[in-house]
This record gives sequence, C-alpha cells and structure tokens, in this order.
Amino acid sequence: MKRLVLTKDELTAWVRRMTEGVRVFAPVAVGDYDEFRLVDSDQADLIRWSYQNTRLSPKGLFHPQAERMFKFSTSKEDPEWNILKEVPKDFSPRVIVGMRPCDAAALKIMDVNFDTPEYKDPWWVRRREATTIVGLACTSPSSTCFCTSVNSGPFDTKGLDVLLVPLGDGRFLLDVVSERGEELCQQFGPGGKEADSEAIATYEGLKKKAEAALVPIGDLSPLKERDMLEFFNSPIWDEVQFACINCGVCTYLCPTCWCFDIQDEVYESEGCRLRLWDSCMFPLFTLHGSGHNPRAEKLQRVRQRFMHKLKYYVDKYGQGVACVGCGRCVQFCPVNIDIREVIRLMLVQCECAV
Amino acid sequence: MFDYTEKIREIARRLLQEKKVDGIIGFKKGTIPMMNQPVFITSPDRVELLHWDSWCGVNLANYLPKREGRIGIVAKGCDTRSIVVLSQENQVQRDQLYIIGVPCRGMLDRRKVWEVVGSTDVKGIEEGNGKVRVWGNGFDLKLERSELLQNNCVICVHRNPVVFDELVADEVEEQSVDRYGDIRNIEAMSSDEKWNLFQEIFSRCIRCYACRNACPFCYCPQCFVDESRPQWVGKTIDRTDTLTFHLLRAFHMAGRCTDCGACERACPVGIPVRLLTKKLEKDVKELYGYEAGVQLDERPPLDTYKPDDPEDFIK
Amino acid sequence: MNNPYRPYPVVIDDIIVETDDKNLRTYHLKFLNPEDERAFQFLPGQFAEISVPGQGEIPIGIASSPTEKGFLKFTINKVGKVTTYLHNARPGEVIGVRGPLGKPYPWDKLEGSNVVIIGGGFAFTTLRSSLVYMLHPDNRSLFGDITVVYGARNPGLLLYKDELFEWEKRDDVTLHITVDATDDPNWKYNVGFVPAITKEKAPSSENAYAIVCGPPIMIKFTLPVLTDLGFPPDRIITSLEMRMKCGIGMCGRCNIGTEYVCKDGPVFTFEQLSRLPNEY
Amino acid sequence: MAEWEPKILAFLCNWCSYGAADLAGVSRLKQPPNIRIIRIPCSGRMNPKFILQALRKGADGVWVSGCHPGDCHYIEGNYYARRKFALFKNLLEYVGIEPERLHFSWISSAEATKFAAVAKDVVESVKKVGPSSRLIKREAEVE
Repeated sequence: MKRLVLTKDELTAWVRRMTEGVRVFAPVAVGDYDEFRLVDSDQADLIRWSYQNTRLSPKGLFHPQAERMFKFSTSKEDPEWNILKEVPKDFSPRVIVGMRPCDAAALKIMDVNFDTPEYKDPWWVRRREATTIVGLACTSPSSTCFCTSVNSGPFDTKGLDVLLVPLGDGRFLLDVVSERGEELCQQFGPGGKEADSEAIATYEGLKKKAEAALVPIGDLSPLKERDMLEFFNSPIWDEVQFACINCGVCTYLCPTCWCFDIQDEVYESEGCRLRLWDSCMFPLFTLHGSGHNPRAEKLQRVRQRFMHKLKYYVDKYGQGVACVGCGRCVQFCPVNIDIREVIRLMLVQCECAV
Repeated sequence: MFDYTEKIREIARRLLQEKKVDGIIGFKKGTIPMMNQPVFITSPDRVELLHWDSWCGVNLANYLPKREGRIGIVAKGCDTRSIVVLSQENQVQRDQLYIIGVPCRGMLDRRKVWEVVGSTDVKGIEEGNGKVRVWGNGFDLKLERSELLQNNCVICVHRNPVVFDELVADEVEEQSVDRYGDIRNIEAMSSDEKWNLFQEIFSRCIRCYACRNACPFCYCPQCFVDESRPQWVGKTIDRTDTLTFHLLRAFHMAGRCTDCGACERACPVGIPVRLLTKKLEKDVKELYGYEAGVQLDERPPLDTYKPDDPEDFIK
Repeated sequence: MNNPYRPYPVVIDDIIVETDDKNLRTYHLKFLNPEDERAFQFLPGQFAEISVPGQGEIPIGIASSPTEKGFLKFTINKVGKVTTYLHNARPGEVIGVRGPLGKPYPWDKLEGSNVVIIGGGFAFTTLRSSLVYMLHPDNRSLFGDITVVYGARNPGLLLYKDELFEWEKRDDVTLHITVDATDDPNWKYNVGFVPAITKEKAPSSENAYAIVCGPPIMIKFTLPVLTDLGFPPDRIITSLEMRMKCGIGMCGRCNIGTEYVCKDGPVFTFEQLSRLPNEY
Repeated sequence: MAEWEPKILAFLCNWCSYGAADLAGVSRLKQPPNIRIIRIPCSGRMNPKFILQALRKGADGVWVSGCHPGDCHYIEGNYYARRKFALFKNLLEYVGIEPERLHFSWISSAEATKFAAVAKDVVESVKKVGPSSRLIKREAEVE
C-alpha cells in the first residue's frame, strides 16, 4: 500500500480536514501528562506528536472507565417500569490519531475477550467498527518499554490502519497498512508526496534503531509450554506479592486489562445500569454472597493478575501473552512491582525445573 | 549522608543471626530509577538486598498490621509516627517490633524531577553533596536536592524517629516551618472558589484507591466504598462520587495522619490528596492541641474528649 | 446488534416460600413477550442472571425444566442486596432475566447412562430441573436407572417437598431423602449426612454418571465415597458457584485458571477441575 | 410560582431533641414544615457518612441535635460526637459546602421553645443560600 511523506504542517492540515468530517481523538497535554481527547479543528496543532505514553492507555476510548449501559424508570406508574433501554450513544465514524503501536496491539488482545463467536459486546464491537486508527511509531522508546519481547514493537502495525513515522527532520512518513487506512486516505486526502527511497531508508533505519534500543526480556515460549499448575504453585509468588498494596494502578493504567463491574444506580424515579472498570486487585472482585472468597489473600490476587496475562490468556487463546510492553505498570506501580521481573522469575523457575 | 544502606544491612544481619526477629521489612533497590521496592528479608544471607536512598518514600508501617511474629522494620520519622498510631489502635504491638530508625533529610519526588527534565523517562540518577544528577535521552542535569523534596518532606517537623530500638545514624536537625500556609489560603476562599478548586483537583481521580491502600491506617476489613447496604458512595468517576470518596477517606485520617505523603506519592495522576488530610491535621491541632503519632500512651483525639472542647458552632 | 446484557422483561407470577426459615423462596417468572420465551432455549444445568433494575443482577441456576412451559422457576436464598429486594417483592412486579447462560449438564453423555444425583441443601435447584427433565414421559426412556440422594439439615429446609414425596413413591426413580437430624417422630425417611447415606445406598457406578451439587463440605466428603463406588473423576460432575457480573465470559472475575465459570462452566467434571488451580 | 422551600434532614437524639420536637408539636409551637426527622439513639451514633448521604440524596440542609454536654443518656456520647462534628463541619466547608447548610445544636427534651426557635433559624439559614447543588448524586456524567 502507499507510503507518503508529509511535513508537519501537512500532517496538521490533514488532521484538521478529518475533524471537519468525523470525530477525531488525539493525544494532547492535560496538566502534566498526555491524554487522548476529542479535538476540533482549532486544536489540531495542539496534538503532541512526540509524547512518550499517555498516562492512561487509550483503552478508555473503547471501554470507558464508566459507561452507562441501560436506563430505566423506577416509577410503578410508568408503563415501561423496570424495562431496560439501551442508552443512545454516538457510534459515528471516528479516527484516533497518534496511538502508539503497543496500545493498538492491546486492542487486538482485547478483541478476543469482547468479540467472541458466542457473544459480542455491543459497545466494544460498535466502537471498534466505527474507528480508524492512525498510529504513531515510537522512534525513542522509554527505558520501561519492552514491546519487542511481547509480540509487538515500536513500529508494530498489527492494530493500526495507518502508521505515522516521525523521520526526525520534522517530516513524517505515512504508511497505509490496511484497507481501512486506504479508505481514510481516500476520504481525506493526506497531501504530501510519494515517499522516495531515501525516506524509506530513513524509516527502516529508525525502526532498526528503535527496536535495538529495547532490552529483551528473554524467550517467552516456556510460558506456553509449561503446565499452568507448575506456575500457579510456584514459590515465586510469595516474593512477588510482598510489596503489593492491592491498589488498582496497574490494572487501570494497563492497556490490556478489561475487567469490569456492573452497577445499578437510582436517581429518584429513574435509574441507570453502569459498567465500570474493576480490578482483580480488589478483594470485592471475587467475594461471594456467602462471604467465601476464592481470592481472599493478596498473594492470590497478585498471582491472578500475572497468571492471567502471562499464562491463562496464552493457554486459552493461543495468541501469546496479554501484555504489550507499554511499561505503564512498571513506571507507576507505587511499590515498584515490575512485570519484567515477574516474567524473568517465571522463566527462571522454568529453567530450574528442566 | 545517605550511606545508611551498609548500616541497615549490618543491623539486619545481626538481628536475623541472633534470631531477635523473624524478618526485616526494608527496601530493596528498585528496577527503575527513583523507585525502590519494599521487601521482607527473613534470612541473613539475603540482607545484601537491603538498600536505602532518597527514594524510600513508601511508608513501611503499611506492611505491619496483621503480620505475625517479631518484625524488624526500617523506619523514617513519619513511619515511626505511623507505628505509634498503629500501636495506639492495637494494630501492632510495640514489643513485637524492632524499629531500625532512620533519621531522614526528606525523600525526593520523582514528579518534580520529571517536571524539571521535561520527561518521565529518566535513565539514571545519582546524588551527593546536596546535588542530584539526573540523565536521560537528551538531558544530563545537576539539580538542587532541596528543590526535589516531596511536598510533605519540605514541611516535615519530625525527621527523626519518635520511637526506635536503634538508629542507623545520628539524629538530624529538625526544621521549624509553617505547615499550613496552603491550607490557610484555601480557608480564606469563598465557598464557590473552594468548591471549584476541589472539583478541579479531584476531576482526574480514576478511583484506583492507591491513596487509600498506600496508607498504613487503611486496614478496615471492609472499606466503606465496598459497602452496598446502604451504598455510601457510587463507584463511578462522577465528580460527586469521587469527592465523596476522598472526603470520607480523609475524614477517617482525622487525628491519625502523620503526613508521611505515601498517599500523594502513590497517586498515578498526581492529585494533591494531602490538601484534605492536612486540613484535618491543622484543625485537630488547633482545636484539641494534638499531634498524631508522637506519644505512645496518648489516646487518639477522636477516641477521647475534654468537657470544655470548643463548641461555638453548636447552637 | 443483539445485546447480551439486555434482560428479557419478566413478571413475577408466583412466590412460594420453600423452607421453614423462610430464607428460600421459589419464584415463577413469566415472560412479558412470547418471542422472548421462544428465544430462551435452555437445558438443565444452565443458569440465568436475574436482573432487578436499580438493585443489580444475580446468577441463579434455573430450577424449572425445559419440559415445563410457560414459566421459569428460580429458587433464591436471601443473602445480599438483590435477593433481599426479591424477598420483599410481590407477584406482579416486573424484573428481568438474562440467559440462558453457561453450559448445561452433559446431556449427550448422560443419555443412555445411569444417572446418580446427589444434592445437599439449596443446591438442589438445577438438580430438580434435571430430574423433572429426565422423568418427563418423552425423555424417561433415554436414561437408565435414576438414583437421587438429597439431604438438608432438617426436614424444614428441604426444597420442593411436595414433589420430593411424590417422586419418592415412583418406581422409575430411586429417591433417598435424608436430613442431618430431626426431632420429628413421624419422619419416615433417612437420617444422616449425604456422604454417609450415599455410602449406605451405594448406587452402582456401572455405566453411570454422578452429578453432585451441594455445600463444599458435603462435596468434599462425598467425593471419596463415589471414588470407592468406582466412579472415575470424569464421570463425577458438579456445578460451581462464583461471583459473577456479565455471565458471558467478559467481565473477568469468575475464572478458575483459564476457565470462566460463567461461560465455560458452571458445570465441570472433577477430572477437569483437577487440572485447574484450586481457587474456587 | 410558590416560593422555594428547602428540604432539611434532622438527625435528633432519641433522649432529648427528639422529645423536644415532640413537645414542640404537642405544645402547638409554630415551626417551619421543612424538616424531616430521623431519630437516632444518641448524637454519638452520628456518622459523617449520614451527613454526606443526606446531601447526596438532595437535602438542602442537615441538622444534628443531641443532649447538652453532661446530659448524655450514655454519659459521654455527645462529647465524642462534638469532636467529630467540629472536624467534619470544617472539612465540608473547606471543600466548598456552604456553612449555612450544616447545623448542630444541643436541645434537651424540655426545651420545646428552643427546638422551635432553632428549627426556624436552621430553615432561614438554609433559605439564604438557596437550593443545594453540591454533592448531589445525579446520573453520572459519563459515556
């Protein structure tokens, strides 16, 4: 598919044209960190083309932290009393500009959960269908990043429709990587010129350099090969869990954590059923009505989080680990529990077992 | 100044070898710059893991409640005050603890470093003579240590442990500072201004409960946020719910908070949650002359009263 | 798009107090729309989310049999917010039902086999469904011998008493009713814990499957009895409970290792469970 | 349009202020109709959660009343309550809840006149700041 080179002004102008036809979400600075926000044509030049990671992953654009599912009347006089009605939402076409490849790869990981042969989560599926993703390659990954170790990479295009690569001289290479990306470029012409061999060589060079900057964790295939119970019963969890304070930082910042809660709220005579992010770190997550809790202990909850990402998901779907190496949990865990260390411990334990 | 690591290891080794304690709660060096990890050392051959530097802001007293056996704990001034409070509340028994006291010149705040260097990707940091050198992609700077202190450390008045079994070094000089300047500024605002300020402050909250869980005093078997009959606070990120959560959380800290800063440090989105706890601290001090975690044999201020407590607000 | 979170509206048609302590009530629910009833095709062993707008949802095993038309039946213990609300509800109230959810008992395997049903306390709901289903004239010939051991702490806590005593009289099913203890001098059935009565009655394991549902302590002591009787782990079937929200394998809380109890279960054999983490 | 009337939730101690309310009624003392009463066993039973819940559910004002210091049926419940009230009232005002919405009083069961007077005072005070808009739990402003 086609590859173009755009100047920054051309890129901004392209995004501005999009804002006039569809909803556009892009990374902008909010206080002291970056966040994906809806941008209008006046804000196109506020887009941060060199941000590291948004503090919160863009998963919230597809799976919002709090989302109204249904509304209902609680008044017995209402003929539609207690009948749940879907809350109307805007599922019109939209473009997310500037998503990092890891965050886009995370959406693919979550598709497996929300878009299944048996059930389709309507909100997830409709938002995914409505969205075209223009990614932004990572030319200088952070020291907490490890995407290349977990089936992704700084230039990974698997979750993307278009990849933008900052060429380092103020220009961007635009790489159309899907049909959908093609359609976007037809609907909103990006301008620019055809990428010449020099630009493509620069792109290849930047990609190699970025990949080389990422420290590999090691060969993760033992995670797949060894038996679930060997990992589950391993002594490593005692050490891993000690520092954990069971907050929800890792799960809420994680681009692949999808767990949610469903809560009803009533406001006088009407009510709302909401879906809210939840976390396997919280004891309430698994507490039975009887008072029994299968994961009552911190160790069990910590183990669940890592086992889910690194073993259960691997075994259940055969698509590798449910981690894209964005490094948010590494950076923001208040007590420095580092998933890279946990992976290493799991791998070392495997080696010992051999 | 921060050559406490060797001394801590030495004490820990001795305590474990002499079987004075079953384990030591301390820090091990973090996997990334400006972070360290709480660790529990139970064997003398593992004491080399113990580490101390300016990034030990986690309050280790948080790991004490419900822990069995004789425990050694590395504790800064604020941590020891937390131990005092936990002891008043019967969550720990002083005689089961061996407190390795750390006179503290203040912990550093990585947010301040990020702000100065303009990036959250710091590749390395080192410290000496009141200066901090920090480097990463495209920067290598020398900063004043005093400029990087955690906000609570800037106004700390108990840098030295208030209870301990052993100190790792000589006591440091205590500072004399005005702790409540920012609180008074807010108090002077109109209701509307105050409301708008706090609406803005808490609008970024993601309800991860890191502030709650980083606190040594949040040990209730069930938190009010998890109560459903009745439900006191909604679980959404609606501003009313978020403020309700923060108000009740802060109120539960009244007369207990030692301003260790663990809550603010843990917040992934940088909410200054201490603005609420410090207000309560100020009121407790002004109304009841009480300072949390200083005297082992005192009763917490909400667990006692004086017949002539101020009541001019009561009709 | 079909929204799997949207419950079918149903009306509470009847409420029956099952036990002397009044903590268990059986609800007969009728679909408001006939097409919803047609869409709700289930087999015994499946469950549904009962949805009370404003209160929440609860996963409850379906106690009626697909052979019983015109209503769904759920027996509900008073435990939390939703169940307490339901215990105070009256016939005529509109609520919702979402389902059927989860996998049923393995009827393809049970057909042609002898079936031993072992139940304790209020875990008899989907077992009742199964029993009614198998005893239906259209189905009875598909199964071999049917043996049931059902116990409760005392006679007042047995579910579906009228039906039980009727079944007990039939000759196409062997029913052993038991209670842990009773001071009723006229009690004419067994006295003893379920594992002990199972051992005493010793149902044959030949060409047989056992379905065991009950409190964990009952299951714990019944398993060795069944093993001694010659039931292999892949022929001992149970149904698990977990805290659930979505019921469709998405919200993430009810997993045991790789398996979501709501979607991949709630029915498991002990052979399957032996390969999963012991976290339920 | 009729003048707006505030809704005020009063938490009254069973042993004193509740009796005073009763006596005020029996004595036919004139008092405003804006107050809904919840009887509590002692002002020491008051939990700050109750006050927040009242505000969240839309009360325009909250009034807590107990026995005079020294007269607590449980000897010292109101002494403990007094400290909690002071701190919580200050905290709510600090985040921008108008001080006119929160009221505390000591009223013995004999003080029917005081009850009526304070009730009037509370209603007037809340009226001054108008309908409550802060901390009311409404449909969440989320997706």
